[in-house]
Amino acid sequence: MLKVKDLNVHYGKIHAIKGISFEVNEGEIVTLIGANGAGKTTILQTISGLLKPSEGMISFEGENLNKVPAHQIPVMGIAHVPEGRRIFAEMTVFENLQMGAYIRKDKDQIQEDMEKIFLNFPRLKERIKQIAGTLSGGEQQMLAMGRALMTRPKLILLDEPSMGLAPLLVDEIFNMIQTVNDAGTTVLLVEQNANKALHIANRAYVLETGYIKLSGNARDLLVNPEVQQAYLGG
Amino acid sequence: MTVLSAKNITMQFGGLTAVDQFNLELSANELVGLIGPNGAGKTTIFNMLTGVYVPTVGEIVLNDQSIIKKTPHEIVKLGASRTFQNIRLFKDLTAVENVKIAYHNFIDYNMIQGMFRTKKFWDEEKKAQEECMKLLDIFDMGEYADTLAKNLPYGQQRKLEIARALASDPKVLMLDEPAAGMNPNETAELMETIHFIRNKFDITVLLIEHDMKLVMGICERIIVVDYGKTIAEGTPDEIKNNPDVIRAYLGD
Amino acid sequence: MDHNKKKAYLVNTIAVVVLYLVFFVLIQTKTMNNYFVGIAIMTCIMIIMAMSLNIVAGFLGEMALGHAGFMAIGAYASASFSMALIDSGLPLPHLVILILAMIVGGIVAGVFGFLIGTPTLRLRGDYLGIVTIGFSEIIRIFFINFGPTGGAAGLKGITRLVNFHNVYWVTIVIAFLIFTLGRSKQGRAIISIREDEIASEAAGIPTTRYKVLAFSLAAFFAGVGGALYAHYQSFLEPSKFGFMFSIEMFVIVVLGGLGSLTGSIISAIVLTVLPEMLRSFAEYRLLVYSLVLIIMMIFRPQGIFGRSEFSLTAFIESLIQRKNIKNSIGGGEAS
Amino acid sequence: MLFYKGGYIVNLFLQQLINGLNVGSIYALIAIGYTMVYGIIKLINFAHGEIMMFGAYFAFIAATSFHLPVWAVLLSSMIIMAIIGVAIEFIAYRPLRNAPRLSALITAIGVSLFLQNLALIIFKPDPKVMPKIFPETIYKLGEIEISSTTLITIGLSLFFMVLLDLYIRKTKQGRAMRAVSEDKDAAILMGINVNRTISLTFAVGSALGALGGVLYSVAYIQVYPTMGVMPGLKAFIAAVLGGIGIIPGAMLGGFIIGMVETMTKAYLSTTWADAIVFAILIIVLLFKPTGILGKNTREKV
Amino acid sequence: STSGGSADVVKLGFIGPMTGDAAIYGSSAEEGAQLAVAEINAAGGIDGKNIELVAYDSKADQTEAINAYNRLRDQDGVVAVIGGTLSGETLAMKDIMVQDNMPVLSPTATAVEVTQDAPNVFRACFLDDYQGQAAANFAATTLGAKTAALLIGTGNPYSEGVSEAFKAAFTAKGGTIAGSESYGTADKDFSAQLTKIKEMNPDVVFVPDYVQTVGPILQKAKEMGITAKFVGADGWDGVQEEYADAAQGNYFTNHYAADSPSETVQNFITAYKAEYDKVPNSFAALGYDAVYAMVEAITAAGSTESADIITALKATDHPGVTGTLKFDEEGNPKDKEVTIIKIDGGQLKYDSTVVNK
Ligand SMILES: Nc1ncnc2c1ncn2[C@@H]1O[C@H](COP(=O)(O)OP(=O)(O)OP(=O)(O)O)[C@@H](O)[C@H]1O
Ligand SMILES: Nc1ncnc2c1ncn2[C@@H]1O[C@H](COP(=O)(O)OP(=O)(O)OP(=O)(O)O)[C@@H](O)[C@H]1O
Ligand SMILES: [Mg+2]
Ligand SMILES: [Mg+2]
Repeated sequence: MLKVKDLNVHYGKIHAIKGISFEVNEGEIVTLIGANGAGKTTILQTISGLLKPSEGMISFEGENLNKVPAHQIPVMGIAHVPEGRRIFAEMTVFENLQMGAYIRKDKDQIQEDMEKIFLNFPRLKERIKQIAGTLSGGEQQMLAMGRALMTRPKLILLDEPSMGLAPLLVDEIFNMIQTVNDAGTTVLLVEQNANKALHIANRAYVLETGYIKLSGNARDLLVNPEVQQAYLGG
Repeated sequence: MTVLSAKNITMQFGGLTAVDQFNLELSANELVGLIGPNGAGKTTIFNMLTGVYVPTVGEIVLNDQSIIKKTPHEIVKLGASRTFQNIRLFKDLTAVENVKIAYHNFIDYNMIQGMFRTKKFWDEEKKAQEECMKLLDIFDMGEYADTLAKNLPYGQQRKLEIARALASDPKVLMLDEPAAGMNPNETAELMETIHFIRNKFDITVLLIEHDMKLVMGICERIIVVDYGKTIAEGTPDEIKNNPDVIRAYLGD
Repeated sequence: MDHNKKKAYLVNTIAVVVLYLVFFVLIQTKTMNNYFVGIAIMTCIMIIMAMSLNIVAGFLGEMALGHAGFMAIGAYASASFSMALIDSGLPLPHLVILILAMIVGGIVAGVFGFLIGTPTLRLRGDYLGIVTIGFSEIIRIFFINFGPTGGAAGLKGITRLVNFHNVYWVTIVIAFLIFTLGRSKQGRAIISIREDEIASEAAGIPTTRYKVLAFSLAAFFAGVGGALYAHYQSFLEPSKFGFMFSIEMFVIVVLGGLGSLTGSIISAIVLTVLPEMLRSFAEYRLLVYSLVLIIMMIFRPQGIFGRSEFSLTAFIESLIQRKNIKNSIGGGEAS
Repeated sequence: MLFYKGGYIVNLFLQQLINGLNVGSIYALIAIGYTMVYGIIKLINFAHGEIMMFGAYFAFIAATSFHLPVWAVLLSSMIIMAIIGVAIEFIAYRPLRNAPRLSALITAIGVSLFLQNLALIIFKPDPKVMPKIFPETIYKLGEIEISSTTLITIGLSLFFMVLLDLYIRKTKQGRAMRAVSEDKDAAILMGINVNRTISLTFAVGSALGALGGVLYSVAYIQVYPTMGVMPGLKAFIAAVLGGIGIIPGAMLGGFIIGMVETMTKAYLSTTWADAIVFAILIIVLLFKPTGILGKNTREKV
Repeated sequence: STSGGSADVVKLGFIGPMTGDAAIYGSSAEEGAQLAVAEINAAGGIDGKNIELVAYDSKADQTEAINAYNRLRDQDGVVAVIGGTLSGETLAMKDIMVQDNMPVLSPTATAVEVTQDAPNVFRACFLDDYQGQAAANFAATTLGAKTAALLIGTGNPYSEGVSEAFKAAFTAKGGTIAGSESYGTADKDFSAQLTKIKEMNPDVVFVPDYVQTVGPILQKAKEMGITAKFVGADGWDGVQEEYADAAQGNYFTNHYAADSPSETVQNFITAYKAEYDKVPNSFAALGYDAVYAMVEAITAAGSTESADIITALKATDHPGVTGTLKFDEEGNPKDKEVTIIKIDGGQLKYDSTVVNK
């Protein structure tokens, strides 16, 4: 479904991604794990067109994404829950969800989808009229997820969705990721919480400062001593 | 001996009661955890304790002095300092400068002496530099002293923020999710550091954290809040097995 | 003072003295005629204005668009003072009168900076910007309507006390003081507010006090600049101190790099000399000037020096090093 | 006698009220352009006053050289300025989109100076006299007189303001503008074409600025290169007073500034009128630091 | 001081605002001056040497004016200066000009102090008070006005100065000032002031300002149905062009009458129209006369030395467009006649002549 080949990304002179190739197949949950600054966010931003690769190719369902303008990428079915949530802080919770449906024209189903999201995140329904910027960190994370799901994506990119969440919610978020995936959405998940991520993922790639260091079946990586030592706290 | 106490503090935003008659008592040299679901009001409690928000009602006493309506910098001077949930460093200044700014109150020369570069200026600046470097060294950050804060790796940024909070020589240190965004190894290291500074500086630490390994690992006492109210308080073991806490926060 | 600092002080002192001697010789030999001397004097005054504005705009990071107002206060106050002093017949040397006038201009402007800053500095960003425009316009309208200083027709008969020699040294002293301010405990506190006001409070900095301090200091030095201006022009018109003049100073600061004093100096020189060089373009002059402005900003958005300072010692060292490298390469070839 | 005197005072006041509405509605139109551009790229578009000036010049040319009918004069000037506005954004502001905010401000000042001096060279400094493009009648309401030009000015301004407000609140593009103004990257992730949205904002803002320019030049009968400076500054103040970035705020601010200006001239002092306008602005901001309609959103820490 | 330029040109300097709000004054005066230069050169220049007018923009800014002047003197080596155009900029340059003993003839700076204690500084226009007095006499005597309202541009020394004199002379003649209203330099909205003036219902309204301000005022006044006669000063020159209707039947004081049979006047108007395709205003006329007078003085002096030119200027007796230009000891025009002009059917009609004694 998603193919990344020889990807190189620069920030000015900083060479952040140094030739990375990987792929995500339809229906999978794939996770990218790696330390701070490894380049996980950079990869996701390049896929969703916020950054331009200096070299390499990204294709989605056979179409070359390099040539697609960034704002068309959601239309193709890729949604991105960015690091730091990036909700529209001055809009209400409701308006944020509405923005998620910006590219959609099917009015009735928009309403339906919104109800579904409220079912998963009742907290959002409680705060539907609150200005999003005043939500607590965890609430904002839910909103960002909800907003992305409103685009009805085929592939959803998640950048550290469990960051700053209470344990209960972390579980919920991971359940939710599973639910979303079960409903047919492919997931590319970036996580610090490698343990949890590896538990729900099919496959994983381990990143280190711009390179893919390891890759393979998530279950195998969970027991890989190298991974355990570096990312799972021994 | 009580260092910091809050009595019935309440914070309302419009119709929303974020913190509801919350009580707190911190003794000297304690290491206390403040946990609770997202949006429970933990950060808001910090904001009240440090003067960012003035409680709608309630009383806060720090070292036998009421700090209601005191500005944040006055509260710092009285001995409470903090870090932020979303790192707030002085991004375009170097690490050591970040610390020196918080060391401000211990540098003793006036503006005229500074502008005309009197001997006092040189002496005081030298002292400040040495003291701040000492602090950085405690966090193993000496090598980063002249690196701009924004160029530091994430984990180092979190540590720098703690070093900066320590530079004002607090009696109470409040840390808001110090391990957020850190990987397990970094978190483990941070736990040691927190322990170490508590003992070395003989201070009280109050910390908010969602990483249960950290909280359960180092806190002597844990307060759990939900909807702005305390729902449980006790040792890590007590909290771990408290059904209310499990239901509201920990999950199984 | 460590060794490097000592060296830097020495190098800079030598440079300043040498530069002065060069000007001195040029002026004495009339190689530099009064036209150029006039431009040099105005450049020095604009350097002072830009550096002082940099305290608020660069160090404190606030958009202050009313610097001309403080300059006007300093100019009018110092001129009224020196006129009264000279009228009183006290036999004071001109230099003493000028110094006293600068102090008066600076203090009066500084007091106004304090009075205006205290209530308004709780505003942020553009809101503060517009309020500073407002105050400086009110100041200008005041002088238009204020009879004792000549109203709209202007204040005439100010004794010309400024020449290149005194304005040069005043500029150097002010440059030194603002530079040292930026690198002192007070300067650091001000800069920390620019970086993050909430964090600054949380680090124990009384932010309100330092904001007002920065504002008053900037106004003080602007007042000194105004005093120099008054005693160079010998005539003051309120219309000079309009909104566009404030903007002009602001442009200089941003173009030089917010927070960079050497940037302010270079930029003040460029933007004062450039329009003069363009004089023969007649009506196309401002067109060219504005294009230059746009292009410079597009290609150097962070200003000439960004936030950093030009360092003479580092520059010289890099020159020497390059020479050494060349030498060693040359040596390599020879052997 | 006493009664008559009272009526006279009331009439005078009403007359001044209409004068104030007239200026105010023009300030409001221009202020909208400032506020829209500010809202979306956080730039004080200093060149907006010059957009207004060029709009007036184009209308002048359309009316005197091409003898177009009124609607065509207005429309052509608005369309041309919309295009020019978009071009300015593209050439001068877009390269600085990710630069420090103040750099873009300086560029805007440069563009403003450039346009002003360009007009000076093309059109010469002599003020041109704007023909009366609206049919001229004077209506009498008792003792109060209103000219059709005044009515049309107020009417057109209000019409376009209401239209714009509906557009921003009710349409998808309107919501897209708000999203872009808050977070460009997040807007892209929602599938919004950010560049096009910004261009659209400049087009709409510039067209309204041009309309303001035409109405201004009809009301004060002159067109000249520096005509944008003062109304530009006043409209900017209006936008800030109302809460910059907020469209209803700009309208409110425009009317308030127009009214305050007229009333101080009428009842307090003409020499101090501008000073009083500024003083009121300052006082309002001291109590409402983000303008009258500005939300006092404290940063959440 | 410096003697002028290369052997075959004599350089004159010109200073005035050519950009910014006041651009029209500087450029008009410069146009008049350039026209005179062209005519003089066509007629053989000064003893066969061409004259060149080096013109610099002052932006109506005192610093710019000083820089421009310094440059004219040091870089261009002009022998004399026509300028400045505005009082403020001229006053700013005055001290240095006096120090240099530069021959200076300002076409249009009306402030009293311009020529005071400055033996080398002359001017071609009359002083503010001179005109104000003439206008008041005219209003009180010829128009028989008993009450007058004033509309004054504050921040504009010209408008303020003329008004002041009008006020004094009008009351001295037994008239009453019904009230005075004012506006700022950049104001374009006069409705508030005019609404008040309408309620005062005076016999005359005195508005001494320039065309671009006066035009809209007259227009608005007409729209508002104000019936009082409006009277103005030389700044009105040109008002008949664009504001014929609004200005119909009103009066102003001027330097000359466009319908004067005088050949000088007619030649100037024709030549100016031919060159610039518009009617001249008073700034253009004064700029024109100033150059002629200065060139006459240089020719008479037979030298480009400052002292000689100044001596010759003192003896000037030039029959110009704006009347006969002679200077008193101060350097101000002596016994200049004030012409009263009536605007009638888009034309400026000679009405009467006033000489203040
Ligand atoms: N805007 C930027 N400018 C310059 N360098 C950047 C920028 N953003 C990221 N980098 C650099 O690129 C590298 C990869 O960063 P990235 O944010 O992709 O890491 P990450 O794996 O997502 O880390 P984290 O876990 O902290 O989110 C880092 O070295 C970082 O310093
Ligand atoms: N300035 C504000 N205006 C309105 N509501 C606010 C404001 N600040 C906080 N809140 C609300 O108060 C509640 C408590 O927020 P707070 O930030 O204290 O939560 P928290 O316990 O720190 O959560 P987290 O663990 O997610 O950071 C939340 O529901 C939040 O939406
Ligand atoms: Mg990341
Ligand atoms: Mg929190």
